Amino acid sequence: MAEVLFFVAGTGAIAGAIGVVVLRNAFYAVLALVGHLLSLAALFLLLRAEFVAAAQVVVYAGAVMVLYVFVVAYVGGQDEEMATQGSGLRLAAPLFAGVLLVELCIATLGSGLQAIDGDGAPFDPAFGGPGQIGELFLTKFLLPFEIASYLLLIAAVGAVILARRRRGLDDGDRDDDGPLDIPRPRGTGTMAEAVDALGGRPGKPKGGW
Amino acid sequence: MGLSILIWLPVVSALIAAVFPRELTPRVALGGALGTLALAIGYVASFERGAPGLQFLTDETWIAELGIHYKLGLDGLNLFLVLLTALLFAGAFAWANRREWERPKLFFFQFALAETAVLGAFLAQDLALFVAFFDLMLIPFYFLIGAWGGPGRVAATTKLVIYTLVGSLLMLAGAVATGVIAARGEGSVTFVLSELQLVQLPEGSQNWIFLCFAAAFLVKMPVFPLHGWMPDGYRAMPLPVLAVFSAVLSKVAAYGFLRIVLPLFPEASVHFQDLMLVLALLSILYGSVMAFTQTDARLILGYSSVAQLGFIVLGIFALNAQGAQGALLQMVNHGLVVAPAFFIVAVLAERAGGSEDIRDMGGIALRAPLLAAMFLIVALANLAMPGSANFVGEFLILLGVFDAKLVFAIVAFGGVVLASVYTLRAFIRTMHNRTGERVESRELALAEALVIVPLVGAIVALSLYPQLPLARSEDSVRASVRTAAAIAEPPPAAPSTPGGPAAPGQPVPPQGAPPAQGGAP
Amino acid sequence: MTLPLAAARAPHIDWAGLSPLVALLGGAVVVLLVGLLRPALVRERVVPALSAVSLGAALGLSIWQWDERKSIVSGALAVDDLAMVLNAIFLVAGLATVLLSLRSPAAPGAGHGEYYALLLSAVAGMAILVGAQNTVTLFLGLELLSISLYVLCATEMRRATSLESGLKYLIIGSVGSATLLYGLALLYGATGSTDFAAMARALDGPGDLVTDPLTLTGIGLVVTGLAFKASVAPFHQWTPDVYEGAPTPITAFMAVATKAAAFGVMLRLLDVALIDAASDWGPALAALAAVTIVVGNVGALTQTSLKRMLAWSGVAQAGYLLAGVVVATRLGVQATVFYLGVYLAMNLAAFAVIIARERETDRGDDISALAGIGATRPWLAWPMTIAMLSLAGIPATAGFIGKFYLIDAAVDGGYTWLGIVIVLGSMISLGYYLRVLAAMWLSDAPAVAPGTPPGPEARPVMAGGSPEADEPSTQPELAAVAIAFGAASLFFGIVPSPFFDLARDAGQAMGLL
Amino acid sequence: MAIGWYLAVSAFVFCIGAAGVLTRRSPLVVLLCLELMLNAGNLALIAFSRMHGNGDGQIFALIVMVVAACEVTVGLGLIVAMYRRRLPIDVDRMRDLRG
Amino acid sequence: MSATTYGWLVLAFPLAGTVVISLLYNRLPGRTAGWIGTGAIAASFLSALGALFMLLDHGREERQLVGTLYDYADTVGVDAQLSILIDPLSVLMALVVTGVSALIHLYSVAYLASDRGYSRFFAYLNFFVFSMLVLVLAGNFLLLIVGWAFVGAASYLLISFWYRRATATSAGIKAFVINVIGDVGLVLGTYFIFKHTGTLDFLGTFEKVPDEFATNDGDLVAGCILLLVGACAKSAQVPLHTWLPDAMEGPTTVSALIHAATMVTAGVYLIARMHPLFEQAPVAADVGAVIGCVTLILAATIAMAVTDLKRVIAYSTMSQIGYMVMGVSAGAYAAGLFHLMTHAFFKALLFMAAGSLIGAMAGTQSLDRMGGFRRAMPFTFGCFVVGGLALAGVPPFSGFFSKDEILLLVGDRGGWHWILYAVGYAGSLLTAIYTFRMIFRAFLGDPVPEARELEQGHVHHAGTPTNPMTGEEEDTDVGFPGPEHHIAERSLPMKVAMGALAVGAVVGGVVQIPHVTEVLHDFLEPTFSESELYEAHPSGGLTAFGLALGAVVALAGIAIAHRVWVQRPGTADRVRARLSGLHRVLVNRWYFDEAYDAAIVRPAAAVGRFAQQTFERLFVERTLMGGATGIVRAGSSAVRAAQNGFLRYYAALLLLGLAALAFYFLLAAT
Repeated sequence: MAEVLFFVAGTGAIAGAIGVVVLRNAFYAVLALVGHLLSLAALFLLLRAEFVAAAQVVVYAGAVMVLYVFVVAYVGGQDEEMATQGSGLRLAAPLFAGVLLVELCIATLGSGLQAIDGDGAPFDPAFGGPGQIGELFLTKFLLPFEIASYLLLIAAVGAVILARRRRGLDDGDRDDDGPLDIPRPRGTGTMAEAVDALGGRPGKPKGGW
Repeated sequence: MGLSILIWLPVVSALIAAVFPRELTPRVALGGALGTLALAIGYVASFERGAPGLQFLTDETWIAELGIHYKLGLDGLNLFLVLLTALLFAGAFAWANRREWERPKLFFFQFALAETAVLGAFLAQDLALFVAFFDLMLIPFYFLIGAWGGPGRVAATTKLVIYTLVGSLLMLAGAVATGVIAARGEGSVTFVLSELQLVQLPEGSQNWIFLCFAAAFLVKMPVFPLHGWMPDGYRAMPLPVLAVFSAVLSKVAAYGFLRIVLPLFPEASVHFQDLMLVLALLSILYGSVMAFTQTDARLILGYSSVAQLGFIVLGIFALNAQGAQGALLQMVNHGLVVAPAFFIVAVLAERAGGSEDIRDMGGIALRAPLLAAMFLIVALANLAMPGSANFVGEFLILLGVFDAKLVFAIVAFGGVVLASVYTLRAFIRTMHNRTGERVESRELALAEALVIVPLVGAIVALSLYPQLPLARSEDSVRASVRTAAAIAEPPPAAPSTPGGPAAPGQPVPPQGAPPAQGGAP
Repeated sequence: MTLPLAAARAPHIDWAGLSPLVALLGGAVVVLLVGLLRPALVRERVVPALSAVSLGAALGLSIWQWDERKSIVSGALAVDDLAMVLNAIFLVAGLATVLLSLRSPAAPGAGHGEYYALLLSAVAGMAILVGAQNTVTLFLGLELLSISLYVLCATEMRRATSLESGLKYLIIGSVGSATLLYGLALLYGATGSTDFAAMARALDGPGDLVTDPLTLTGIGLVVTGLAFKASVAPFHQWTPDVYEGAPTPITAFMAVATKAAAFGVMLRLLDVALIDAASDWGPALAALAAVTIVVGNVGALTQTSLKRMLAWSGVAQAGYLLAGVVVATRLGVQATVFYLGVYLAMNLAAFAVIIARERETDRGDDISALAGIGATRPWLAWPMTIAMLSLAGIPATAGFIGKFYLIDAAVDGGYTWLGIVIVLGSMISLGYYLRVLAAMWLSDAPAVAPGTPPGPEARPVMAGGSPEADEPSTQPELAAVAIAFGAASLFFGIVPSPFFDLARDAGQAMGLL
Repeated sequence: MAIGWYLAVSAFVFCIGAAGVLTRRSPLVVLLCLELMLNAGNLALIAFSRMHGNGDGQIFALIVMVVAACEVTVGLGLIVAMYRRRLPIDVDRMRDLRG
Repeated sequence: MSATTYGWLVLAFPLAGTVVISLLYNRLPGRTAGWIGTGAIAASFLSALGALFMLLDHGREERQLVGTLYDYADTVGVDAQLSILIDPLSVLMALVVTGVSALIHLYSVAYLASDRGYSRFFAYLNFFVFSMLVLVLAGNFLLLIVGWAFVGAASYLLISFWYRRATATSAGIKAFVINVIGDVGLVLGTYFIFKHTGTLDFLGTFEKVPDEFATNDGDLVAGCILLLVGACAKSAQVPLHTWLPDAMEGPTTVSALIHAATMVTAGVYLIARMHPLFEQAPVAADVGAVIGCVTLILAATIAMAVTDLKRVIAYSTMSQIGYMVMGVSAGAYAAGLFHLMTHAFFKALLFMAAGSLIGAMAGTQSLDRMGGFRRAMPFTFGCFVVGGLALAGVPPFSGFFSKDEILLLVGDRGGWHWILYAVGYAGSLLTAIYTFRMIFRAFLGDPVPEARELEQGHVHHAGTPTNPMTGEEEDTDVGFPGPEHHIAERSLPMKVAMGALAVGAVVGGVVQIPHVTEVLHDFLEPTFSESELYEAHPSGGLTAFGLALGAVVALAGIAIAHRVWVQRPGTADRVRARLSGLHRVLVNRWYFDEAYDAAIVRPAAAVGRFAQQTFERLFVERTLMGGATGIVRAGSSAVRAAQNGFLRYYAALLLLGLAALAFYFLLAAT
């Protein structure tokens, strides 16, 4: 049973990955990634990482991908002509990747660890459950947990800085393509602003803008 | 402590000079240089002849972690080189006082920094300290040439500094390796020469380290075929700078062989003896031939220096007391000769309508008997006329080589003959023959005479009494070459007494002369 | 369900040890909020002041935590002298960057609050990185500093190149992080733990784990990821482009701080967790070091953009530094730390001068911007001169001592040939350092007198100056930074002992012989 | 099912992602490929975590997700900013910086 | 005062004269400088006499005294001190040198009166005497070498005294360089000897020689031959003689002093001084003898052909020195030195007379332009004839005895020395011929315009002074022969000097007449005490035969000359026409200069040109420097090409590096 599921999920993951790389239209590429993530989640389940699998589906396949879709829509997912300059590179790329793959496989499969050939540690009901995760996050990995949250904040701020529009820099023609139009003092870097900006619906310039 | 004053006095006085108004700066800086000269003379006077080891020792720990000491000391090897340095820099400062320099404060600061670095290199008794001063020497010259030099100065100075620093950096690696490898045995790293001497490095490492040091020194001298930087550099340098550069810096390199290479890497010195002798011969012959074909007065002197330094290397790598002693004396002589020679070139150029090409000169002796006499003395000294101290130097050098490697000595004599040819050619083409059309002969001006005559006087004095430096340097020289000589030709059954008739060619047995670098035990 | 909860005991948190970090992160948040206020005075004066305060506070706290040797928050973070010395380096670099950014167009471009907040979090990320005791923290710290820097690089949005550098940095950087991550994963798989200590124990333990392909490949991937951050060839190529594109103050910050962080974590990871595999990674890193030295110096040789030149020279210096890591001895650690400190001083001095000239002339960071300043602006020329000589490793400058120390370590560690390579690199490097000296001292000032810069509209975007920052005389902070660090490079070249003490403490912090 | 297989899959994904970075010109897709590489890491972590039976790997994986999200956010922000400046959304045409 | 003190005085006076004159050169009115110089030398001569008497006070055994001033270079086994050796030989030399010099100074006082470099001349001349005395009084090898080189330098200065003449300066440099070659030989020879004896002191060396060296020891022979090289260079012996004829560029008095009386005889002195070495190395001695023999005949033949008055005398000098070298090398020490002394008298006299004659010719020296001066300048003529007779070796003039004694002792050695003996007499025949060729052509025959002018009582003056060699117009300032000319008939000092020398030339022989007087032989005996050759006493028969033969040969020569140039004036041209080939060879001095030019000078110049124009540029510049920098530049461009801005390339390189690294680590894994 597990074998079947593994093969299905595994092929799904690899297929999705390949799709991401080969599909010309960015939009399809995103969808391929979603598929990849879902099958990855399945693999996580097979590895008894229920919580991670769930997070994967919700956070990744959900939120992050939505962000992607928005941006693709905003920027326009026009088909990208494949590399012209680096045509030689396009041939070399699979080669490099292949070499790397071989090396990694040798590393993992040629390893002396017996466990790799085994099915893993003996069964433990709590393993991979929210309880264990939560405990680890509150005890051993408390600091990483906090830092991670801070990291999210910084990322948001960064996104705001980058995506926010400034007078004199942006060209005016896309100024009023947003129905939402919330007057706001200049430079208030809030998450909402960031989301708007990413969503391509920036606040209309008022006052300081 | 005292020696530190000697070293740092020039740069300090230059800094003081910088606070004076522009027009006074040169005078004050000159004062500093003269003060240094006075100090140096004082040291020579109070130097205790025959006393073992270093005198006026200064030994502070500089960087404990690296075992680097700020250790200074005088002995027979560097005594007169220090005096020479102080003397020539004083002369150069005086010469520089003859004309206006733009940005004089900077100029004299750099010039003084150069003197400090050179003195430091001569006095340093710690390998790392020596390397530091040795590399530092070049920086002020980079600016002096580049900012105040003649046409093509920037290119010339870059070429010069890079080319010469290449060697120096190799030496840095070699020095570090010396310290570390020496420490392998008993733990703590040290770079103090006297302590390094006690450890014999394995021959394998000795060889490559030797090559690093040789590269540094041979380039700095320069020795054929590593003189590529020399022509452009000499052409571009401002004259007082050129005088000291040619007279003193090359000596630091030669001195380095005696102070560091021979004592620390004796096996390697013997191993590479033939190579070095061949290089020396080549530079003697090549330099002489080139000097004979040049018409630019500076380059004639430049290539003649190449030849002279060839003799010095020859003496050093005879690897016996005579050769080294002669080489040491010859260092002083060459410095004393070449500096006034460059000043005379300047004087001649002023009388030949600014041209330094000997084809534009001629007949200048006409109304300048004093100038002619000075030039004649310098020229005769330069061709090592018997009766000059230069001859004594060459006599000892060639005697040393004669005992070590007969063939090299015989070939080297060819250089002696060639020297007379190119030197007299230069003298006649400038002072004698028909007057050049743009030449108007003038006697030495007072300011010029005040610089040149004392220097020539020094030449004459040394020629009358070469024993003065020889007697003081003998012990140190013997100590410096002892190990190498012992390896080069194992001591005979009957140990010979130093100075005795049987001494030539044979190394003094260890119990002979006291250790030179021993420091105060 | 109750069982694990019952088992969960909140770890003891050593607030003292954590205090520098808290100061930084808290400072970042405060700066962010204050940045929201409207008045220009607040945004242009108070915000930088606050960031400076928080950096200073963190510095003070780090010094307060001196000679502590503990790992805090359930072994996530180490508080020892190595971490503290490196913290000091980051914080000093941060302070300098704050000063350099005062009139930079980058700060208003990003909104002042955000700009300084990102700067602070970058510093925090570095502190976490070098303190990290387990791979998770390590990875997070790395990302924290990277992401902040990605954004900071792009903040000077007037310039397309700024954005370009940001994106290039982000993409290549992410490849690097992914590689690092995979390597960490493999190591985790091999050793079954994320703690450095536990990893070391596992490798030391029974079985030939040290020579297991899994372990070694993991090490290879990890080394790649870190070497990337340290811009070691052949993973260096982002460096020149990003350095040139980024706002110059940020370039300065990256040049000194990022490098220090990368080498700090290398020391900790390689010389603690993976020390038993030293015989394997040693030669590889040595080879990388040699390549890096050659490539860096050779690349810098013909540059006319000072930022690019310093970027390449930074690559070369990374090679020198790597030599200290390779030997995996205490001497090596000390030499590396020492040189990192030296490197901070000389680079900041140089960058301060470059920034000053960027704003005074219309030549941007081109070398011609320095023409003849020896006569016109001695107070900028001297620090630059000292910095260049120090980078070239001329005696009487800190650079000489640092290089001496590194070669010492290399020879002592049995890598004599690497010492020779360092020397050869220095020879090549003279080629471009001397060019700068020549431009400053040996060539005359250009026709356009640098006292009177043309108006902002006449200025090309490259120059990136903003009108209000144009009067040369009104940039005391730049001159101050330049002179301060130039003086430092000179002082520690003559009296290096205090630095040596720091380095020794840092070296003893790690259990090396 | 042996852990080795999962590792093989993750290796595959990692290399595919790398190949994508080398081949694709649209920064958007390049970001996707980076996601792939990170996820490969995640899979490896989870697999090892299962192998050793301790949770560290899963924690690491979660952290990696956060990091991935952050990188994506900033990356997309950069792309948007460039788009606003009418700069080409194409890594091959970002060549002002070189030499 | 002791003998050595006198010795130091001998040195001190000329030196003082040099210093005083050169310091006050522009404050000395009129002829003061000349008088100072002459006085200094005269004083020096008196001191030499003092030394002589002091020496004679000592017993025969203690007649070798060493006086040391201070350690000159006493280090690392070298024991060079500033010491002089006073013994009969050095005293004799000192007497000859100072005596002749004093007279020549006196002559010069008047002769150079109008030269603008008057005081410079006397400074040089005094310096030369000083150097020469250092040479002869030196107590060790180093000091000997010093004197050896000093006289070379002084002769250089005096040869190119008229430094506006390119001919003069080039002659000077030629002389100097060849002398330096001699110095080199001397130094190397010293090394060979010092290597064994370990001392530079003469007496110390001579003591050690017998025990240190076997007869004909390799090193010793080499050393002696090298000493001979020195001697040849200084004494203008074949093959290092080419400088001497050119040296006639100098003022005539210089030729008289340096290139006739004193310096050129230094080689003879050297061999005599080194006789213990040479007697230990007979091979070297024989070489010396042969060289002398070759030289005497070669020079004599050339003297037959050249027409420049001074050069004829110069070649005769070479030839005479050939006799001396042959003599001292063959062991005829006293005889050689005897000839040295007499030669100094009559050769100086000849030069002075020639100078006076040249003065009358307003600088012209070519015999072809002279003639019939007998009536115009009787005194000069008289002196010339006296000198000529002495040179030709006509009894009872001094030259007759000295030359015959040399040949006598050489012949007495027997064996192959008979060849030298024969050649010697052939040479004396030629000597007589060319000497009187000069006299007849210059003084007899019908007077040339200059002579007539002089008979009207007015010395000829050239309108525009020209260089007699090249004919180019003089650059008339310092450094050219002054505008006026002086002849003996008109100036007392010249007359006195020439008169004194004439007396010497006539009666000089009395000090050493076979079986009559042995003054010189006995006096020199202490120096040569340990030499067995010295005591050789040839049989009376041989002596008588030699004297007779000498007289006959000399007179025959004179007769031939008279017949050819006086009775049948055309004969010379006919002979020349018949032997044109030989004549060309002789006029071209056996092509020595050409040979050296082709063998040494040209190749050296070519090498120099190659080094400067090709080698320096191609090797030193391009290869050594360009090569290194080129590699670096190439690398630089390569690296910058790789930095092409393509993001994906960067990523590719990154992955490549990663793959390589991983590969290495996989290899490292078991």
